[in-house]
Amino acid sequence: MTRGLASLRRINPTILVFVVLLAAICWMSPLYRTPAGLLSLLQRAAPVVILSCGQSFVLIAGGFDLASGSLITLVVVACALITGGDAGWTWVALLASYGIGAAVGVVNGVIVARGKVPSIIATLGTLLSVKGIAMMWSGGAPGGYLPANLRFFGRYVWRHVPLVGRFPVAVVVLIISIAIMAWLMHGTNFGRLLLMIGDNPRAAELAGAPVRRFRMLTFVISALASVTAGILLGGFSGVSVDVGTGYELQAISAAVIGGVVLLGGQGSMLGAVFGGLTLYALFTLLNLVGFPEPMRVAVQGIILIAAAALSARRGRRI
Amino acid sequence: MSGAAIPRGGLAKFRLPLALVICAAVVYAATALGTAQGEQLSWSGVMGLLQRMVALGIVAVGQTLVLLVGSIDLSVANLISVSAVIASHVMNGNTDAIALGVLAAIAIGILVGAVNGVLVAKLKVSPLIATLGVGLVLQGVLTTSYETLAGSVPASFRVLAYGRVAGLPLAILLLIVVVALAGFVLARTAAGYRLYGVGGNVQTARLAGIRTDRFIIGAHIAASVTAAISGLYLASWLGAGTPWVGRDGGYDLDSIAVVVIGGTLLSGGRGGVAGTIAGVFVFATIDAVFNMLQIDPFLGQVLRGVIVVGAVASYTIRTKAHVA
Amino acid sequence: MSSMGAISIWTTEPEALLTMRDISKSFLGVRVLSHIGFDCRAGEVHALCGENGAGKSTLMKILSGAFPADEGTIVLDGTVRRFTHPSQARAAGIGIIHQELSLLPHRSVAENIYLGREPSRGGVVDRARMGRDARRALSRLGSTIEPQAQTGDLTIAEQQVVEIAKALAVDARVLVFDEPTAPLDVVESGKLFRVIAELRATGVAIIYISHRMREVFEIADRVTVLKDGRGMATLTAAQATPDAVIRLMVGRPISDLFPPRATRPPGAVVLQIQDGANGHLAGINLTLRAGEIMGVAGLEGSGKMELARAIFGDEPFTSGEITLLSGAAAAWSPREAVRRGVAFLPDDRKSEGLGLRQSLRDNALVVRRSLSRALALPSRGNRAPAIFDALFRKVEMRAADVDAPVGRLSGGNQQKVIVARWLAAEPRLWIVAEPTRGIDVGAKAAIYGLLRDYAESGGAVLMISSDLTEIIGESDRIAVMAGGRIVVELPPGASEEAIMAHAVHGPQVAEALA
Amino acid sequence: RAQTAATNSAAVDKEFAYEQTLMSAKPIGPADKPWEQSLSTNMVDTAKYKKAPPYRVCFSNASISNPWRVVGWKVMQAEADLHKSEIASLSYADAQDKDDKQISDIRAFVTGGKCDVLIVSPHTSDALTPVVEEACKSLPVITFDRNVRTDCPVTAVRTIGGYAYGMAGANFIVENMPKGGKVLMLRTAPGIDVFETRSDAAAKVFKAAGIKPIGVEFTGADNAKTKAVVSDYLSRVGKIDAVWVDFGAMSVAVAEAFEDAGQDYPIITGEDQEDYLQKWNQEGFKGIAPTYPAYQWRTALIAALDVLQGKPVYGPDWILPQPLITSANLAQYVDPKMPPLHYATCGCETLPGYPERWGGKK
Ligand SMILES: Nc1ncnc2c1ncn2[C@@H]1O[C@H](COP(=O)(O)OP(=O)(O)OP(=O)(O)O)[C@@H](O)[C@H]1O
Ligand SMILES: Nc1ncnc2c1ncn2[C@@H]1O[C@H](COP(=O)(O)OP(=O)(O)OP(=O)(O)O)[C@@H](O)[C@H]1O
Ligand SMILES: [Mg+2]
Ligand SMILES: [Mg+2]
Repeated sequence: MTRGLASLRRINPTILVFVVLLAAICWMSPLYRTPAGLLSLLQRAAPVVILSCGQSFVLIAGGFDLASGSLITLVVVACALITGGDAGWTWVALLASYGIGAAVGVVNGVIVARGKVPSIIATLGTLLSVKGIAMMWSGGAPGGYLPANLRFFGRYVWRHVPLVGRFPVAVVVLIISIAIMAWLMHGTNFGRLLLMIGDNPRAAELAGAPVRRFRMLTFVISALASVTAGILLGGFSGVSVDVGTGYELQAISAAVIGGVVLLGGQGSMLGAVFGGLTLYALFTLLNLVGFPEPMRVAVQGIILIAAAALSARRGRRI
Repeated sequence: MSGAAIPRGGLAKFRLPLALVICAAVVYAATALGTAQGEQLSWSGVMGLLQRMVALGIVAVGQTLVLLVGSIDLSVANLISVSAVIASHVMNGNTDAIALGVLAAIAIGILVGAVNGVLVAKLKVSPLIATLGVGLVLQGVLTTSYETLAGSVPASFRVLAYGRVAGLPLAILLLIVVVALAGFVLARTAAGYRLYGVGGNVQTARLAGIRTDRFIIGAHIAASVTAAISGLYLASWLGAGTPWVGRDGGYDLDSIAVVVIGGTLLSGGRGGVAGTIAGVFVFATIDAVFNMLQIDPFLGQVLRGVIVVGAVASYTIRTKAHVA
Repeated sequence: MSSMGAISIWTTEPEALLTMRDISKSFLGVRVLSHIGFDCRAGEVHALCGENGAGKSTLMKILSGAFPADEGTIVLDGTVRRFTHPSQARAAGIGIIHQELSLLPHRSVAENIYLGREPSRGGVVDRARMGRDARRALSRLGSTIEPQAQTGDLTIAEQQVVEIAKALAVDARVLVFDEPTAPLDVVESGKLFRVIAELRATGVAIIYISHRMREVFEIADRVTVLKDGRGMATLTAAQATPDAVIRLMVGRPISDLFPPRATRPPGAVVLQIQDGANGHLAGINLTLRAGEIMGVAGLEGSGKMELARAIFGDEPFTSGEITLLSGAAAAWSPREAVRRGVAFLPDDRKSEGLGLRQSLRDNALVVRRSLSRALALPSRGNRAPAIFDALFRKVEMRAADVDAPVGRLSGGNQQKVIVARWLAAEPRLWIVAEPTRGIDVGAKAAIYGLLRDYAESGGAVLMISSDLTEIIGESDRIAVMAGGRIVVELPPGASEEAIMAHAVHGPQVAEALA
Repeated sequence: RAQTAATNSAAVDKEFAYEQTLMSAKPIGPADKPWEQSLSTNMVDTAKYKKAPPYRVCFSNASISNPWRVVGWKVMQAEADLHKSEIASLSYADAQDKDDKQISDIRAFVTGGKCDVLIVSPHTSDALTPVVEEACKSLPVITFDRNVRTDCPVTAVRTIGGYAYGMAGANFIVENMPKGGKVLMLRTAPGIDVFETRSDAAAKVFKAAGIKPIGVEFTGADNAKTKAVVSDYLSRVGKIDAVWVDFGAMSVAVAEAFEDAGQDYPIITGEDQEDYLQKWNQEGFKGIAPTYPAYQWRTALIAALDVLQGKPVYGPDWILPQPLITSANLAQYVDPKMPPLHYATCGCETLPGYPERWGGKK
């Protein structure tokens, strides 16, 4: 009986919050009461959710990745410059983007794991540098459009799909990304060891875990997630120089709302996913009720604190 | 029970800050001479360089205190804006209202610091999230109400930023006072010793009979007050507060970066204001040197990132422990 | 809560300085102390005994104000006290040395000793006085640790001395020692006992907790035994025979703490070191064969922990030759060592052994996971529960919930989780550092048995320990270290005096003695 | 970034009327060089600044953190290339959107004594006022884009203003929208002076026409957010007839939101950013582009050189014309060879390095 209660308590409260928010959204707007409407919500939430999952790897292993927003900008700029609107170059641009992402992740990882620079500072540095590189490369204003087949992932919606009507491509990308990351976190030794590493890196090291390599990999995963989010965002909204601005804090916020504990050792992909969804649903709801924009920022702040206070209460029951 | 570890020399604490300052100063001087801008080494050139430190320096001192106690404050940037806006609103060009404006700004600082502190110490909210959240709330409230809060500081208040005493800008004196005060408290008083204790290990400090929450809250209040002072200084320097002055200035992440560059541990319990001020000096010289060398601003941004990482890595790379 | 009513019911015995009555405490709904009572007189050494997790530390934490009791009263000097903060207990004259080290590594020794009550004038610390007083407090313990030294640079034993000095610097009327000697060697322990004797003579009430039974019988005037959060009995020194105490603690007598020595002759060479040296060690020559348990004794600072870390690759040898299972072991790291079949039981289990927030399961599986492919998950499937059952039965672990965080376990059970972790990896060479530090007598016997079984099944054990009893009782050979060198190798059953002579006097004198 | 929003409504009305007349006024100056034109006829004498070339020009810039400023900075550099013989150096300081850094930058220029003239593009008007006054004491100063609250600069280069910008789009909507149509107003962020005046003007026009916008939303000029907001409105109200934006960077995202919803384009106002002009040209929806011309970056440098040569310049305000792009003259501005974030009123077509310098294809 106590076990039953315990597992009930273990249900992530974020899911409940999300369900409540979603109910409110559906109540406010008829659009979201249809499957197509919900899917379009998912489409727009996809970048934040993917970022939140990627960020959670870093957070769970005890670090932070502040460079993800800049990396999104760099990816969009890179895609625009490489393709120059030419659909033939799309695959090259995609490959290059993931290459750039991997490189940024490795740099972050090496600075943190080998250089032992605290990740807040290390990724603050890469945030500046990556953004600077994006600006230098584009001269401050990227030339060129994103070709339609590149924007396909973030923008295209299949119409006349049985049962749901419209089905955004981004949702498929989202599901695949979540599946991969959830498997990495919960279905592999790698993911299980990350929790131990985040909790006590020294103990993990003395138990033979490749602490530095795994920590480095978390930054690579986060960076690759940022690239994916960048491709979706660029696809959804086109080229601009500040696409990624602020996404790093959104990703961290989403993860925290989902119960991932800063400084490591605790968290799950389920939480990260619902944290991202909750954050986006909140934005949508505030949009719908016509809450004045600046106050939405304030509400986001309050929600964030409340979520963290709640998970602190739960966490204290060690 | 024998054994003796190497005692810490009294000056060892200052070795890192001193090295940073000397390096930065040499680079500055070399650039000035190398680009034939020797005037930048004149008294007013150097004072101009030092004045670049004031706004960031004051708030970084407060950030040092919260980092030492094992917390962090991301709300300072928005609080700087709030303080600057409130001060110029209350003063509204009126010399008689200066005292009131200063008081209002400091009072808001105390209030915000107390909220941060209570969230962190009592509600156990992760300090990053707590102060990020409070910062967002401040930003939202400020932007919403900015139009009703317009105002400007009177000319007499601008003396704070532009006035001089015996050739030394008042603003630099203000920075010196803040640094000296914090340095004295940390290095000489029981409160300072306990602050290090709380930052080093809360449980240890508590078991040693220290009221730990009071120190955490106190450090947050101190940090917020320095942010408020920084806001006042900026209001004086700029003539009026704007709701973006803090955020655009990047005082949140910059203040953390300079503290860490100055050798204070992010996890708390070790460091001090001497290092912080050295870090601020490094940042000020970066700006000045990039200007002198006419570095492309985007390249400057890249280099700034590299310098931040490189400066911290130069002394963390030899440590054996894992960091996160 | 019930304290006010309790005054009239419980009249304190006249000679008791401190009385704890009817103390109960639960964590997360689990009751760990249930109506415990005991008293302590001025000038008495009162020992608390009990298995790991019996509740000794919890009881003392309540006494020292670290957390409040759910029920019960503390009567000090005839007044009922209720402490909600350690500062109150301290003000009432209660000093404590906690079981876990609680020092600030980045602060100086003096700053640690006076943390929270720095001598100051108008808020400004009198640093000169602090340094002087710290030096005096340390020298009282026979220590020459420099008050200005950075605490993190000290050895664990030195830190423990600082910890003791920290407690002694309070003018305490009741002084609690929660396993003070765990990281200390015999010489240092002896110095501590002299201080305790002095304190007792001046009328301080001393509560003493230790799993080293010999110490308890040596210094205690009375012994109170706890079991599963209940008080079993309080015995006078005369009543407290080892058998009686152990029977109360464990519920059964423990006839032989140590299993019989190796029955078979040692097998193939597992580890061979020739002229191994690094910053802490010099001229290390050592051969270890399958089936052997080699004990390494030495005072703190003798290099015995450094030897363990060098072999495990944590701070590898920088010169010399090290051969493990007939392969050279150069450019060695812990991961490499683990891969090659070396296990390591660290001496500081909290900071180097466990992820306290992770479950028992995850902590026990960490080595297997480290050794398996990163993208596989070997603990999946039907075998998993069986593995745990087998492992935890082997280490006599009674904890039920393998999904509970390991931080909730008592120290002894935590140690068993680490042991289980390595058993699961089936290592060839096992380096164990202080394997029974802070572990109760029942669990000790279990761990000794485990190590011997492991050796008998063909493993090799290098056992580093400050506990001479276990060195003598468990080892097949004994290496004694001093000054970063192995000064002598002694046969099994060597006397404590012989070991100490080499450990204390170092190579030259020991040879002269021989 | 901003002066405090004008609160005095009589003053607002006056400025509104003034800008309205300026929009239809004919500028003086060469017709093919709008950057040398002016709507103010007043000249200032600069004989006292006259110097022999070559000149050391110093430029304190608020930042180059958005495409408009990037385009403008390239325009200024290209203009400088035209005057290689007169300009010894163009020293640049970028304040990265920090007022306090810009103050220090200006002071360093003044202290350094290596400037013959100082051009300032202030980040915040109030904040930069005292330091500009300080600088005026030692050398001639030109401001442009935003200005400062002092008369001491030799001239302040500016365009007509935010009211003119805001009313142009709103007037177009009023004239072209079917009666009873629904207007959505999209704004960048509150509290920023130039955006405030634009939306004040539009709101005034709508009010006069009896139109009540269905909503006013802030999007932070973020494309993703703009699209989401517009989509949400479409789902809520079904059909929207016109979208007014205070900043043209959002316009294409607005158009895409309609595309993605499978609806016809409404009237979409924009700016002279190429992506909008190209989309407008391609899709043929009803559009209009008030501008904030980037050619003022040329004007500032031209004014600086004029001052050093002792030529009189328009002042104390040099009011540049503010072209309005309509479907009638769209062809003159749209250029598919230019990148999407280029600004068509750069006045850079004849400058060295065009179009590659601005990322365009030959
Ligand atoms: N039993 C306990 N174990 C661990 N931590 C505790 C315990 N009791 C309280 N704490 C935490 O330790 C922190 C210190 O609180 P405590 O009451 O000891 O002193 P304080 O709050 O600093 O004093 P004050 O509130 O009077 O300023 C609190 O945040 C509290 O949540
Ligand atoms: N903070 C805590 N939260 C939850 N459970 C706890 C906590 N502290 C102790 N316990 C539990 O209380 C029980 C008593 O622990 P305690 O540390 O008092 O034992 P002990 O007798 O000191 O054991 P040892 O000899 O190993 O030190 C154990 O079962 C332990 O798991
Ligand atoms: Mg309290
Ligand atoms: Mg204990």
